[in-house]
Amino acid sequence: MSDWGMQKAALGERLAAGRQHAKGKVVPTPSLGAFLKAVIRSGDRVCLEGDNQKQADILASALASLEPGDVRDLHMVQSGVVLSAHLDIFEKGIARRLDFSYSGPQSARIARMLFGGKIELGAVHTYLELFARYFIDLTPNVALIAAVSADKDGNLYTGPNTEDTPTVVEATSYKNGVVVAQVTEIVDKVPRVDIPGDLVHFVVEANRPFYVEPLFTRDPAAITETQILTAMLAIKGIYAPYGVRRLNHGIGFNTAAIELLLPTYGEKLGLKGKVCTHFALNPHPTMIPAIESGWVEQIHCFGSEVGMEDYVAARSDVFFTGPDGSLRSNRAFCQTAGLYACDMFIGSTLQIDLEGHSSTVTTSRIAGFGGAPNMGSDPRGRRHPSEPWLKAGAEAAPGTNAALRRGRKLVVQIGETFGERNTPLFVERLDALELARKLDLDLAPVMVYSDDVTHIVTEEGIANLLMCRSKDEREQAIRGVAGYTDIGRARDAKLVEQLRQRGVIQRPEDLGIDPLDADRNLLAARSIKDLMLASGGLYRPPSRFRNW
Amino acid sequence: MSQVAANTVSLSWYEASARQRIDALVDAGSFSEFIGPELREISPHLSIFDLPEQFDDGIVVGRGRLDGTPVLIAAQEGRFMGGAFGEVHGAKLTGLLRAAHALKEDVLILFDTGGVRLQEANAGELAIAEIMRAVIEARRAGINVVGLIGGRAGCYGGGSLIAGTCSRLIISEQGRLSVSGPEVIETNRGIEEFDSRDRALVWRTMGGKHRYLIGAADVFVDDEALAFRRAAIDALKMHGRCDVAVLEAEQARLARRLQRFGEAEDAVEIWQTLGIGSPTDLPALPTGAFLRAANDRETADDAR
Amino acid sequence: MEKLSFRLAAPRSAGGTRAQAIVGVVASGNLEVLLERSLPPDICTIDIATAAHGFGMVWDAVVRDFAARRSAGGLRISINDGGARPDTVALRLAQGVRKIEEPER
Amino acid sequence: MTLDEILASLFPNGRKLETTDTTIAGQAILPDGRPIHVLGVIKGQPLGVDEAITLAGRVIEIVKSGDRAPILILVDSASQRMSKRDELLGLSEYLSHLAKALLLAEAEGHRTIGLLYGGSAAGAFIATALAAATLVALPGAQPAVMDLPSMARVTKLSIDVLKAKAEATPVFAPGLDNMVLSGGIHVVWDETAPLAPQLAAVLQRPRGQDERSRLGAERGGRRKAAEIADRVIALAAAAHGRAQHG
Repeated sequence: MSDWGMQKAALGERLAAGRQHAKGKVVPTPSLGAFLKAVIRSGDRVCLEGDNQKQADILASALASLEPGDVRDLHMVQSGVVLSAHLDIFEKGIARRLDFSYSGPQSARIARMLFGGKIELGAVHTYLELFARYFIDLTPNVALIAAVSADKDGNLYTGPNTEDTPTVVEATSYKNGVVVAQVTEIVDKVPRVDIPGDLVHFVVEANRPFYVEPLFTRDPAAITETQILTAMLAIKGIYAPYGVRRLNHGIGFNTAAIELLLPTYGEKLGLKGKVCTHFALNPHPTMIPAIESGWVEQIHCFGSEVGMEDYVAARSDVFFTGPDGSLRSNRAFCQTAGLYACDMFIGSTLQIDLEGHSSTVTTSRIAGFGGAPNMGSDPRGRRHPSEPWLKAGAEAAPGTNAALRRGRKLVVQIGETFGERNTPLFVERLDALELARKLDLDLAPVMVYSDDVTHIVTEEGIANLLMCRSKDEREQAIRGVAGYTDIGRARDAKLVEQLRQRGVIQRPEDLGIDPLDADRNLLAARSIKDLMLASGGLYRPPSRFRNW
Repeated sequence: MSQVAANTVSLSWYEASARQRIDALVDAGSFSEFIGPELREISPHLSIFDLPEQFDDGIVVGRGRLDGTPVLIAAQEGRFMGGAFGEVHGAKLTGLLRAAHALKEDVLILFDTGGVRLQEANAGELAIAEIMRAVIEARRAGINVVGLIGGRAGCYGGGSLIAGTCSRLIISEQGRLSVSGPEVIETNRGIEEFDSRDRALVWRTMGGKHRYLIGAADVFVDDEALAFRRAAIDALKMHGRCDVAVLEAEQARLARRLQRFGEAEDAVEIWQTLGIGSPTDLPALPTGAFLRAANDRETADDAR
Repeated sequence: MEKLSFRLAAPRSAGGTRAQAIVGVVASGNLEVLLERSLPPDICTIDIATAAHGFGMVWDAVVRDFAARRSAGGLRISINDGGARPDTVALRLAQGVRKIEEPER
Repeated sequence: MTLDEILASLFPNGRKLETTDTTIAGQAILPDGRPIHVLGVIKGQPLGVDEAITLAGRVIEIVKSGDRAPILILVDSASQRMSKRDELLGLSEYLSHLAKALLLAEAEGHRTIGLLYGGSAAGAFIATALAAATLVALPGAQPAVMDLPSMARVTKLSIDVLKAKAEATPVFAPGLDNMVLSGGIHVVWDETAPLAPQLAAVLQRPRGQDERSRLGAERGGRRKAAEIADRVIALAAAAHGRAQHG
């Protein structure tokens, strides 16, 4: 007869070993190393919590300071490889295999380590995809997570940065894994229970908050006239005609410009209430003027944003907040919302090729995906109609039966034809292909596939790829907005002009926009200070963004 | 009869270019430039370093009217080489101040500078010295020399020493007035003493609010060209002297500052000593509330 | 610095009466454009000093488009460039023409 | 030359000077029997708020005394003190105040002579030596805006490249010769001869305008400054004239 309780028994052994170094559920910080050695086994699948925002940094350092003689060959399954400790773990041989989603600040080092064979790569995922695999074939044996506070029973309060925690805990704890949380402090009673104590086995009091990166703060002072022009084109040429009310914005200055143009330019176009009413979006500081002027009905957040806590708490009509008043974020739910309940994703990218594939990878950096490919894709499982979705579907397949026609999610890539240091946005061949070749990957890391992208917006105009009827048309539509890049200058001018006549390409003048009107005075806020003042002092920007 | 036509352009001083600032400051259409860009009096030294030149070498000088009154104006362009003083740049301001003395016309200096331009450091340093001397000579002849500080580059290095010779200083929150820049202090003293990337620290140590509170600047205005214009009009109505009595008063004023605040570790302590209720909130206050809170600030009237 | 010079046929001459105009500043990613009305009305010259080397082809395309699309006739244009992107160059050129066409006060 | 040797050579007839770790102050007797005030920043120290206000106080006292005796400013300093405390307290005002006091003294009838005998840089140089009506130097003096290694860091050029460029122009590199060529230093004294007569010669020069840019043009180290300044003056006068008669 089989023993059907082997995992529970093994868990019991680990917990017993862990309790040797704990008082109840509380692990004293000096014992952290010995404790981790006791509960983690070589070859374990370990989820070290951290994404593009919050980080279980104390636990990451503790794990990295173990000796490979004690623990080795771990398989790390985690959203973000962001802290240097995350890679030290591989450098030391404590971990060997990696499945992840995002690597922002470590993108160059992770590439070097992949080339050097220090890391055995499983795959680079989108957030939602990795979360899904936690429940199928990448379930962690141990989860090292981060929260704001805990009580002695292990009930956790995550504050506004709940983010990935419920997902990680759900997958680990209910499948006989060990959950260890670092918290800023242990309290008698937590302000609200984000994670029930039953699911949390151990708690470490860090005596300082976990690290959070203010990734979604864009200083309005850095927005250029060209970015404003692209924002005007997007608002008048896409938001308005499709009536986009439910959407997600990527991070970047182009979308920040859009957010800051809503109360000024958008208002002038009479779009208030007709576009941008519901968002799957982090609390971008650049959203403050639009929220304050009554544009936005509702925002659900993946995570929080540093400095926005008090503002969000004071705007519970717009944001999701708990009984304690603070934001409740949830990355898995928000990613799902971004995929299924939004009609548009708009974001910037680094490279777009002639087919319309786009990528943020360069040959020496692997930045990962985060959530953009999920948001920036057309959900085949969607069944509910909406005006923009149906309209986009009709543009893509005009001659078909409307009742049987799929709608299309609007997936918009926005940017200037030349990026930093005059590097062109448009390329013959994505650097991602070269990277895939060098690393012998089956898939090139493409952020948004060409069959998902519907529009490309640059300062030269908008290319509507839904209306292209052939590969050649698509290429010329892309060349036709590629400005003075090599790709743009090699356009077939006659064909581009024909596409323009058909409305596939729209120039600023076709939309009644004078590029000379793209002025910074159009921005509802021109500095972080303006944002702070617009929030009535509720937004408290991090020091590095201040100039007062 | 001169016609007074107030300009109504609304413009962020911090963001504006030197030329935009002048246009917004003076009576509409009244400005005429001396040695304009069409004369291409560029720096003869930047090409040695293969650096781009600007036709006006980063400073616009000329004559306009402010509320009907003729005034000589110099505006530095903080985005070109950080608004730094080179040979030509500096000589344009020196000439303007000497002209002010000769013609008995007041001067406005729109500072926006990181100090001396290193690629022509000796010429820049001497220009600073010549300008300071020219300011004092003009002031002793009864001329007002008013400094306006609120640009991107701040007013650093030798520029801050010139500002110290002015009869009156107008500053906005964005304005910074300091000899050594944040990076220089960090390099010399270590990041423990001064973290140059901590912008809140930079501003509360060198920024407009702090400078106004300790009496290093006389007027605090919004980051708005019209606010600078109004303050400049008022400043020109004052009659600044520059004699022994004024310097004696300044000596007492600066000695008192050392006595009152010399032990402070941080600006917040100084603001506390000034009797400001919740000093840590001060940086976030909008202008009106700040000016009310600043009621008991140190002043420099007749002591500058 | 790289120096480039263009002498272009201009289908439309610049409006207004101002003798000169200047827009922009020389900074990283930015440029200044000085326009002087000193040429026959069907000619436009553009002299460029740029910090970014090797972009001659791009400049060629930008200034030809400019001369074809905007009213540039009669203008002697001088550019000091701190490595601006082509879109910024095109914008400054357009701003320059608008400025020289402003009525004189 | 050491400071003591300099003082002995300058004032064989007697002097009464007090020195601290950073400053010197007192009086001396000129060969003709008249008194001269002596002030200075010494021992290569930086100039901060405390030193600046002390020196400025001395200068103001001298002016108030009404004796119209000349003032010799001895300079061997570092740059301004680069500290949080000094900037927090408004160092720019203190340095300007010192410079203003010296400029005022000259205007009130005291000859002001700077003697650069060591190093000096940046704000300290401007507030002391360059605020004197006449600046002289001794061989070996080291005026600078910034040292070459720092300059290399800021300009992102190697020190070797900077040195090579410095061969071609006196306009940026530190050093006495360059400052002389630029017109900032009136004359470099002969250290092998007694200094007292050399000082007397400087004191005998007529009082006058700021002639540094003219010297810079004559010596070829700063060819444009004087011409540009003069053109601005002429253009301003013309604009003024048009407004008066227009």
